[in-house]
Amino acid sequence: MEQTARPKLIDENGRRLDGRGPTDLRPLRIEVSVLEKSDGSAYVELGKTKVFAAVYGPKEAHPKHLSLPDRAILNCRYHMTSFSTDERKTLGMTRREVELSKVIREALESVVFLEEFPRSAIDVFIEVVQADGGTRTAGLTAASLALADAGIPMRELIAAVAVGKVDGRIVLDLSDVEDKYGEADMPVGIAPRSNTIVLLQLNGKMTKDEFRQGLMLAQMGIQKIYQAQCEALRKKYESSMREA
Amino acid sequence: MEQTARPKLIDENGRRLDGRGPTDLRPLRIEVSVLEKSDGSAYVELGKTKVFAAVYGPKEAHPKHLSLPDRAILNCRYHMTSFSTDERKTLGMTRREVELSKVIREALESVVFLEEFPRSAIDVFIEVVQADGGTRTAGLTAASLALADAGIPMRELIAAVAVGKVDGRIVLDLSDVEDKYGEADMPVGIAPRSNTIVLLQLNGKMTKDEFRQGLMLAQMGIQKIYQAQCEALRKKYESSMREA
Amino acid sequence: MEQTARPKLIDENGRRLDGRGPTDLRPLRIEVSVLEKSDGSAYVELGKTKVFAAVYGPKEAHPKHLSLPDRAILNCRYHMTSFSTDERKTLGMTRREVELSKVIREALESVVFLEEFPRSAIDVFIEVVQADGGTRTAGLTAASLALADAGIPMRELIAAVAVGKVDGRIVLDLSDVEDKYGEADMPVGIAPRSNTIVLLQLNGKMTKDEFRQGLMLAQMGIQKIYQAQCEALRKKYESSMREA
Amino acid sequence: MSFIPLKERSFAVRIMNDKIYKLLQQGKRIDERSPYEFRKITIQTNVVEKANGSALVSMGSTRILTGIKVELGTPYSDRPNEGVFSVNAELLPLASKSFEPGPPDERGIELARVVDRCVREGKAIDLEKLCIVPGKMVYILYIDIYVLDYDGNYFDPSVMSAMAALATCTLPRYSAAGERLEGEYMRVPIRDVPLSATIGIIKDKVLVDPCSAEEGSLDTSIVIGMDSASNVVAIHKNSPGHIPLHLMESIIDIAEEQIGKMRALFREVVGVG
Amino acid sequence: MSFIPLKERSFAVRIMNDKIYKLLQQGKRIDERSPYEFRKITIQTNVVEKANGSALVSMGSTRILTGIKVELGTPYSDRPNEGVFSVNAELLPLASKSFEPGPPDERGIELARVVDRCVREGKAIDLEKLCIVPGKMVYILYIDIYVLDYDGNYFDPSVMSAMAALATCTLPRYSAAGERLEGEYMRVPIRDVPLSATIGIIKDKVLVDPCSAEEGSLDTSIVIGMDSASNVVAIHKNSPGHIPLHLMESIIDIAEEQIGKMRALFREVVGVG
Amino acid sequence: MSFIPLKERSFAVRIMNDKIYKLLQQGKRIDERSPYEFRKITIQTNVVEKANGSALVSMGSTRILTGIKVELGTPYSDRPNEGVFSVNAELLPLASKSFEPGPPDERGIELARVVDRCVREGKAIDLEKLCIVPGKMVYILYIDIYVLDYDGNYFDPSVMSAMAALATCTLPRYSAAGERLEGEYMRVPIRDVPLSATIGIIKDKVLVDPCSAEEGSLDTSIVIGMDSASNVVAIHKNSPGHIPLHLMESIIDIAEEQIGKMRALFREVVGVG
Repeated sequence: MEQTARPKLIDENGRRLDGRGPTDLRPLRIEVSVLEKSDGSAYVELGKTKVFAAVYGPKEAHPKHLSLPDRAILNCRYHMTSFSTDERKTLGMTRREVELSKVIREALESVVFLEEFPRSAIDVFIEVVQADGGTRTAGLTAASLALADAGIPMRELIAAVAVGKVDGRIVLDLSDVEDKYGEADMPVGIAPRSNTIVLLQLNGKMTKDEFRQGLMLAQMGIQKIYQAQCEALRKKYESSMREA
Repeated sequence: MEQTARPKLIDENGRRLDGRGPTDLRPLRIEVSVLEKSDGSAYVELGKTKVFAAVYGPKEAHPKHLSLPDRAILNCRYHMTSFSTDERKTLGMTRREVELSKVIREALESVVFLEEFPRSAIDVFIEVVQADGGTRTAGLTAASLALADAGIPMRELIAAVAVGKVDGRIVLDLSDVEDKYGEADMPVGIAPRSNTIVLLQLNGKMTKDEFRQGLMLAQMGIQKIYQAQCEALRKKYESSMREA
Repeated sequence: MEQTARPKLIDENGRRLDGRGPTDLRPLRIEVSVLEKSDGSAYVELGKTKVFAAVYGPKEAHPKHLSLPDRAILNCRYHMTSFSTDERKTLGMTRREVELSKVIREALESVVFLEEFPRSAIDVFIEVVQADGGTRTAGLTAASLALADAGIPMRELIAAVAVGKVDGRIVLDLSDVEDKYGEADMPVGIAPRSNTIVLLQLNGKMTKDEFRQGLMLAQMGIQKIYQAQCEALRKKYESSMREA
Repeated sequence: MSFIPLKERSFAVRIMNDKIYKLLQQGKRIDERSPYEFRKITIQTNVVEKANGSALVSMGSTRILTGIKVELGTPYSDRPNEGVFSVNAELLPLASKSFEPGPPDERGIELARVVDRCVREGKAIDLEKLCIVPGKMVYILYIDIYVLDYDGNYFDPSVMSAMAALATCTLPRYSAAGERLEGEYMRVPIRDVPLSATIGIIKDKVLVDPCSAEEGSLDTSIVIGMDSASNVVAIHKNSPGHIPLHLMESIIDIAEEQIGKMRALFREVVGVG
Repeated sequence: MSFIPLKERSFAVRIMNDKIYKLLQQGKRIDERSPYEFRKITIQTNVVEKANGSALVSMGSTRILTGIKVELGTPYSDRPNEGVFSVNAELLPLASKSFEPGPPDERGIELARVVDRCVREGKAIDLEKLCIVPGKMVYILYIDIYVLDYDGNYFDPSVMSAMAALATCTLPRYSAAGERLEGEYMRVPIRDVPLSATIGIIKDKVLVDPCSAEEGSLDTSIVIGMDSASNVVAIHKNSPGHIPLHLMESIIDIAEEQIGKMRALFREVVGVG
Repeated sequence: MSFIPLKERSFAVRIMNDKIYKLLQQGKRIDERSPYEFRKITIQTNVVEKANGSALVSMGSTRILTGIKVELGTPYSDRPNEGVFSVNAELLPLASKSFEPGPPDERGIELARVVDRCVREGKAIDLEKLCIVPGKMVYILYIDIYVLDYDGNYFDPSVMSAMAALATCTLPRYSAAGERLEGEYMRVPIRDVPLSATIGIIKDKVLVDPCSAEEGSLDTSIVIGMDSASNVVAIHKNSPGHIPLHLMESIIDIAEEQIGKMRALFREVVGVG
């Protein structure tokens, strides 16, 4: 890797490198029931970011001494393929993947009715096939759908997106290069019906005012993602209706 | 390590580097009950290849959730000492050792009456003291004897040997240098009484016809090894008779 | 690191590098009940050597198949912070730390009434904050106090110190530089009331006579440490009396 | 240590075994295939832009994603004129409830090594063309295989997916002095396209490409790898059980026929083979 | 894989939850603090002579020891003019019965990464001044954090302890040619002192610096890192549960106020900040 | 973390304990040895041709195989004129039902470190003669010990087997410029042959070389290493329990006597010592 000059990320017309305006999402594709063998699954593509999620359970918790008498445990693994990133990722879990598994698991825990399945386990697996920014939020969006697809009872869905500060502007849905050379990256996961935050992180520097702007922009993006989620679920139920 | 010129492996008279003809086994030595503390053990020496096997069990399976309600589990570890090979082998299990543990375990499973010991475990340990070609087949030969020595009920013994293609000829019982510079190495494990294959691998290139020849040659070699196995068991029972 | 000339460790007046005579201990500080959340704890400072010990238990043994039907198990971990030594210590347990965990655990086992807590576990954690020689003996001294502080019934306390051979002389309480450049290091752990050895190692070369001298010198040092231990416990009980 | 994995042996399983065998005797299978008919194969290449090469191969519901990343490095000292490749495989826990998260277990290692054997012994890559500066600088190809969805037989689609990713893999070019030639790219030099066929055996019957419902009922199974000249380049008996010696020749013949059909399909989609 | 840790949900716990919430409604807490009042903080620096820098920080009964070891190494190829630092954290089993011996679990990794984020994004260190020979030789700072005693909220005292150790850390000096200047030392060049405040949320109530008795009763909690200009430099929601969107602004305001008070204290003891 | 291994404490064991102690009071042992009599020792060298040196040592039914592999490498920077050796030990699961497969546990690590201590502190090897190019190129000796069969006391035969493998180990020769001298070989330069004696203690009684039936009944035990001049070079109390201080001198005397007898035997078979 050579030392790279920091590219100009937003041009004089307010266009980003990929032609988007500051408040545009990248092209979004959402599908559910994409994997045969899992109890529920989903695929989320946001620009070049491509993520699968699969759910197994509720099932017997294993080993038993980790099971809980009053509710299910929720296991979550966020993982990236070795070729998903510019530089080859080492096999095995990086510290970043461990952290993201935790924050995603905690976001999901907030909306699943775990109390309905004492002593059981629900496994959520997220696989990032290509990472071009916003993988944790795409992963959370997909995982929430996979849980719904598996028929796990939930208070509500979660939709998530990253916002950030790039060339001094608050923008929606950072790409990898914007994350790398931008000033701040803020992934946000929201439960839209209750209007509550279930995942929130910030990496970078923002004034309090920029933070407030960013949070508002995230809510806007999340509305769009949430609609796409609902649409994907509706399509699936219609097609399964048709089959029946 | 420098780049080495490929040696001539078979001379104009059809003699191999160690003086053998194409269908000759190396000097073979087989002993059973060679280790004091195990329930059964065996030692197999084939030329410079030297292998111990030991069996513990049937015994309580551990941890319990891996035990099976209707039969014993069979555990198997194929392992090499660090000084068994030309280059020092790293401590810990290599991927090759993991693979060979699996194929040997599966071969042994085929002949042991596991159903007679539900919820139990039988452990098979193979230690390669020196590796000069044919260690997995020598290990399987030794492990099968160690099981018999431990009094574990078996449908029949297993005998195993490698054949291969060297300087264009199909030969029996490859040495390390023949494996390294030859065209193909094919380890074969056979249950001689039922005339069935329990282990079969091929690494290299053979025509279909060469494959057929190789398999026939392996059967021939295996007959000799099987007789030596029976002889070793007979000797042991005679000596234990004499003691009693 | 450059090649270092071996320093002169004892001067013509019999003074050591830090001004001590051969039979002097370094300044000693002992405190008990220093950590809030453990069931018992202690801190030992001997010169620049600084060690914490904490005890949890008796508690349920985990996993259960490691528990013993007739007594408690005692777990022990001797661990050093990465910045405790001159060169940064790697994170994770070194082979040295594994060995010292074992010898300290075995010393402690000798004096704890484990039979009083069948099927339970007692955990002892030793953390070396700074290592300037004699960390295993300081750790054992602290661990023994932490057990007492936790109210675990013991036959008696253990006190420990290292002796060694430096510039041809038998000296008490080796510092790091004396251990590194000296001829021998001998850590000794003694149960003073029964006058028995519970930990003994030697690293280096001593004649039989020097060994005998060293063992006597260790007993002398241990008497002082033992008194400081008793004093620390007395202070703690007095202060808890006063509070009550 | 290798140990027997849990496998259902209930009454229901035995009924399934009987059914599968009876169908086979009539030349039929539970999913309406004939015994020597592999499932529908789809091959998509260049599915991951950040990889130098990639392919997604489905064989029925079994789906394999392979990606290749290229780095530069030094050659092995005993092969100073050759590039290097290494194969890794992960049985993702997304793909089956029988796969666990964590480092590859013996099945993942076995899969990687069988694919490696096919590629290496089948002389798929002209490794000498992957040498940039002899003894100093060569291409290193990391071929990483992920099982995304598992409905039996991950061997054959994995070999195929590795080959499809290799055949479409793009490398940055370097001068003989080891300087990067900006904007110039080359393909991985492919010499042959080895493929594999997995054969299942039940008593005296043989079938190809077992799905997971069938795998539980097989007596045993074996993977056969062949190059384009129908040389056998890899064999790997991959489960416990006996193969009657007299069946081996027909097993090889069946594998040859299957691989021929797969090769035609591969050539059609990928353009080589 | 991340999994839900055991957490008591007994009847006794529910009583505690009620009590804590009722007290909060009256502006009180179980340890007699007010909602926006952190526990007593003590900062000791240079506590480990063998470390280049070290600090022991207590926040109530929670005690954090940070030590820094300095080595020389090569810079990252994309940042040839900058020194390097890495943060590690261990939740020592001495500190709590809920901490296990062994390599850091997800909580230890999370702690290290949150501290790293505060230091890095808060631009605490002038990394260019840690470069000795560009592209060749830079200082590498290993910032290792040990939780010695754990009574809740290890984030804020860890950030503070890392900053105190950094601000008092001593480096051997080198010439521009990379030669050791015997007997010469320099300080780590500090540009800013980012600090953090952990905020707990129960229903519509908010409190700062939860102790461990409170942690079990929180709906959720969040760590906010800020630099000396009150820029937000790190956010990390660190437990399950919901934060009503309308609370976020006041959470940031409360964090700003707390961090301001902590900064005054830090400056008083350490002399910078 | 070190934890108490399972150890039988049944009624049968207590009867055995009594029996062993009563026999000892009469100067006898369960296997008909006298208290200060080690078991039959056999030493075979050069048992593994692919190793540079190797030895198989039996002490009764306990059997230890040591092999040495030699590589070239750089010396430690603080000892630029010395070769390097490292000792590893594995308690193979073949050897005893109490040994598990996997990386060495604390017993394997302890064994390796005790052998290392005897060899290093006993100055067994003239490390300066293992330097080829000062500061640049030295011999590195990997001394790897495998316990093949375990009937108690693996320490003494392991030290002996390491020394026998070292004393018969062959090294390829190099010129002072670091060039391989084809066909020329040299021996590892042996300066001394440290050996060890393991002493078991039951109440006021002492025995040497405990077999595994005795090990379970010992109060404690200790390994003493000595060089040829009867200097103590290593001590390692290796199990829980008390040693009355007044017994220590006689323990050292007994060890000296045993090691003397072992040394005579070693010299007879190996030719040095």
